[in-house]
Amino acid sequence: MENPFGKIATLEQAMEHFYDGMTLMFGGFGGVGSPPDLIDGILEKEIKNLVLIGNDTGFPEIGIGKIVSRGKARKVIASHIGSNPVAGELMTRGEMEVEFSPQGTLTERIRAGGMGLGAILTDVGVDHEFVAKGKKRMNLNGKDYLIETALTAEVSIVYAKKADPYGNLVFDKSARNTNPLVAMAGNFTIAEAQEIVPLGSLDPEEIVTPGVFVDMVIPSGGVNWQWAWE
Amino acid sequence: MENPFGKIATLEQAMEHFYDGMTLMFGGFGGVGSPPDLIDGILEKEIKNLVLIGNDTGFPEIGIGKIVSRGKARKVIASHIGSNPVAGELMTRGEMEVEFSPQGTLTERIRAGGMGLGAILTDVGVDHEFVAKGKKRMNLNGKDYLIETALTAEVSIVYAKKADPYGNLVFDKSARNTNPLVAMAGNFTIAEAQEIVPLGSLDPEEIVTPGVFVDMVIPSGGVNWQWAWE
Amino acid sequence: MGMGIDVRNRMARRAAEEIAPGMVVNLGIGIPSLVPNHLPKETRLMFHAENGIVGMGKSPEKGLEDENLCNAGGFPVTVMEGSSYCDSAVAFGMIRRGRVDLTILGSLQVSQKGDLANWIVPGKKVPGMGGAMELAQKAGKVAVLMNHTDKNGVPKIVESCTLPLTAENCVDIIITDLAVFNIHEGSLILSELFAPHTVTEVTAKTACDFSIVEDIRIIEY
Amino acid sequence: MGMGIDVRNRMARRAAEEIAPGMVVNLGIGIPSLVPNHLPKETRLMFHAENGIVGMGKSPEKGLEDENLCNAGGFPVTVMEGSSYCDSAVAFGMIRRGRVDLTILGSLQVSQKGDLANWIVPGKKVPGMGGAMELAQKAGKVAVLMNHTDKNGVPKIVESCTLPLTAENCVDIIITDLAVFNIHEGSLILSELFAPHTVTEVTAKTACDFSIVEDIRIIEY
Repeated sequence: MENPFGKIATLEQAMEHFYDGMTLMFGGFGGVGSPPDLIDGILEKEIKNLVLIGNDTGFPEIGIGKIVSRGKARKVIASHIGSNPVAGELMTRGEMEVEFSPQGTLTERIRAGGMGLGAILTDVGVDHEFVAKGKKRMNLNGKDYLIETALTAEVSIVYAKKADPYGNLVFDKSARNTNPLVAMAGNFTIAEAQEIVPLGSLDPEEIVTPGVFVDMVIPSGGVNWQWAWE
Repeated sequence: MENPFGKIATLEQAMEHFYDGMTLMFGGFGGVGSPPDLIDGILEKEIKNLVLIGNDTGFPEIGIGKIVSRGKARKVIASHIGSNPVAGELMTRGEMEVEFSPQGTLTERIRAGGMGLGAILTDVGVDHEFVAKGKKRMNLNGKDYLIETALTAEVSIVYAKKADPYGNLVFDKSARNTNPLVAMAGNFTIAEAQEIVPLGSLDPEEIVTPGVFVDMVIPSGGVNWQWAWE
Repeated sequence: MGMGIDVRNRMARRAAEEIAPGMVVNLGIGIPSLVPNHLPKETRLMFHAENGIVGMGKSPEKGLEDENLCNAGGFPVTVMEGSSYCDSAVAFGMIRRGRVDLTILGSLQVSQKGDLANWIVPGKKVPGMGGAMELAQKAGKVAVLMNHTDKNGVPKIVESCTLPLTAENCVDIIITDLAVFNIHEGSLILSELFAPHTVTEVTAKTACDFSIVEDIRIIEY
Repeated sequence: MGMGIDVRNRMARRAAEEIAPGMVVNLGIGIPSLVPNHLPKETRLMFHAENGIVGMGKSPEKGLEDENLCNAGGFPVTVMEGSSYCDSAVAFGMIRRGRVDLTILGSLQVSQKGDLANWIVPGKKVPGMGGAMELAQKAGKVAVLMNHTDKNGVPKIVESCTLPLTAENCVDIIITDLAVFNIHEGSLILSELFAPHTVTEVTAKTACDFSIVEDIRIIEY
C-alpha cells in the first residue's frame, strides 16, 4: 500500500505513543467498536496509571475492560461501569477513581474537546445532587444549565471498518458509536482498521471521520475476545 | 411512493407551516444547498417579518437572498452578508437587523439548538470588541470563553439530494454544508429533496441526517436560479 | 405468585399499548425488551438505541449475530427498513431535543409524584447512570415497567424515594405485575388492574396514597 | 507599476513555499486562490474549505462545473483522491482544534505586531466576519497575501490598525507585491525582497518600524 501521508504504521510504531500516567481516550460502547490490537499492545507494554476516558469500562475481558480489570487505570471518566464488576470493586476499594458523566453529556464533552470548544451547557442533571456537584452553573433566559467541560486526551484510539492512507475512516454499523467523537478529541489519534484501502477508494460522501483528525492508521487483527452473548 | 410515516407532502402542504413573523432557519452556503421551491413558495405566499437564521444571505437572486432582497426579513442571524449587497443596504437603512456570528460559532450554535443544548463555550472572538459585546463570559482553568447561545427555529428548511419516506437524508457534495445542522435545529423541519426514494433503499451507513429530525419531505424541482459563476 | 414469563409478557403487552404509529421509542433492558413482540406487525415505528441506531428490529437468529450490530446493552440486534446509524452524541441529541417520544424502562423505586430512582443502590451497586438521566428527563413520555414489590415484598411505589433519584417528576405511567398507574401533575392515579388482582391487594402493596379512576379497567390478557 | 497577473502569481508562488507536504491548508479568495498553481505536482496536501470540504482540487473546466461542488466563496471546484465532505460545523472544528496547519488570506491592514484587520470598513462595508476570525485565531500559521499599499498608495502595514481588527497578534508572515515580512514574538522583520524592489522603497511604503534580517533574500522569479 502506498503511504503518501506517512500515516500507515505498525502496532509497534503505534506503541511508541503510549506511556505511564497518560490520558487515553478510547472508542467503543460495551466493548463494541473498541480496538482490540491497541488494547492488547497497551497491556503487553504494561502501561499503567492511565486516565481513561470513554463511554464505559466494557466487560472484564472485553474491550477496554481488559485494561481496567488488570488495575492499569488510576482514573476513569465514563457514563457507567456496571458491565465490568472488577471496575466497581476497584472503585469501592479506592484503587481507581471514577468520574461519572451522563452518557449524552459525556459524548458532548468529548465532541466539544474534538471541536476545540471549551464546554457545553446542558440542563441534564441540573437539579441532580450527584451530577451537578461541584460544577459551575449558568442561567440563560430563566433556565438553569450546568457547564460541562470539554474533554481531550493525549492519545485517542478508535476502531474503524476501513481506513485510507489519509486516515479517512468509515465504521461498521453500531460499532460507530463513540468512535467518531473520540477520533476528534485526541491530540494524537490512532485508528485501528479492519481494512486499509487505497487512497481514492472511499467515496468522499461516505467518510464519517475525515483523516484531518487521524494521525496514524494501523491494521487490525479483529476482535479477539468472546462476547457476553456468545 | 408508499408514505407509511405520513411525512411525504406537497409544497402546498408545506406552505401551511409558514406565517408572518416566524423564525425560519435555512440550510445552504452562498446559496449552494438552499431549497429552491420552498424559497419560492415563501415568496409566493408573501410571508414577511421573518427572522432568518443561516450561514449568509446568499446573492440577491440566489438562495435565501431572494427573500432578503425583497425585504421580507426583519432580522437575520448570519456570519456574513457580503455576497448580497441588498442585505447591506437594508441593514444600513435600518430596515433589517443583522446579528453577526463568526461562522464556526454560528454553526455550533445551530448544532447546539438541534442537540438540545443551551450553549457552547468558545474562545473565538473572546477578546474581540464586536463579537464579545453583550455576551456572558466564563473563565475555565484560567482561560476566558464566550457563552454562545443555542439557536433553534420554528421551522427549518433544508435541501437534500435524496430522502426516504422516513425523512432520512443524504446530501450532495458541498451542498451538505449547514443542512445537517439546520435540519436538527428546527422545531418542525421540512426537507426539499431532489429525489424521494423508497424506504430501505438508502444504506443505513450513508444517511447523514436521520429522519428522526425531519417532519416533512417534499419533492424538489431543482435549482431555478443562475449562479454567479454561470 | 412468581414472576413467570407470562406475567412479564402481560406487562410488556400493556406497555406496547402506549406505542402509537410513527413513534420513536427507546427500550430499556429486561422486560422492556419484550415489548416489540406485542406490537401489531403493521405498526411503523422506530426503536432508538443510545449507542447510535434508529430503527432496531428483532433479535437475530442464533448463529446470525453481527458483533458490530448491538443495542445499548451490548446484545445483537437487527435493523428494519429505514434505519440509520449515527454516533452516540447524535443519538443523545435526539433524546435531549425531544425527538424520542417514549422510553420504557425498569426502575428500583418510583415516587407518588413520579420521581424515578433506577441508577444506584448506595454501598451496594454504583454502576453509573449511563443514559438513564437523559431518557428520564427528556423523553416525551416515560413508562416504567417494574415488579410491584421487590423480592422481599417491599413496595417499590413509595411516597418518597429512599434511593438516590435518577430524575425528579418524570414518570408518566407505571406498569407493574399487578396494576397500571398514571401520574398526572404530580398525582398518582390507579387506572387499570391485571386480573385477578384487586384494589385491596394493590393498596396493601403500595407505600403511598393514590386515587382511583371511576371506570377502572381490568386487563384480562 | 500596476497589479498585473505576473505580480499576483509571484506573490502566490512565494506563498506556495510556505506549504509543506501533508499540510491541511485553507485558502482565502483572490490572490490566495492562485497558490495551488505553484505547488509541485507531487506535493500531497489537503485544501480545506469552510463549507465542508477536505481535499479540494483545481477549478473544473468550463462546462464541467458541478453546482453542488463549490468552495466557501461559492465557486465551482473539484476534489482530489482522499477528499471528504463534512458539515460546516465539523469544518470549523478542524480549524478550532488546530488541525488546519496554514491559512493564506488577504487583508486590509496588518499591524507591526501581527494584528489582522480584514473584515470590515466602518460606514462603507459591513460584510460580516464569515470564517475569518476562526482562521486568524486558530490556524497553525497565518499568511497574509496583500498589496503593500492600497490603491491610493497608503501603506497597509501599519504601527496600529485603524480598521477594526479581525484578530490580534495572529499573523505570522506577510507577503506583498514588494517584500516578505515575518512576525516573530510581536516584532516585524523584513526578510525577503521581490526584485527589483529595495529596502528603501519598502521602508518608504511601510507605516511602521521593522528590523531587517542580515542575509536578506532577493526573490528573482
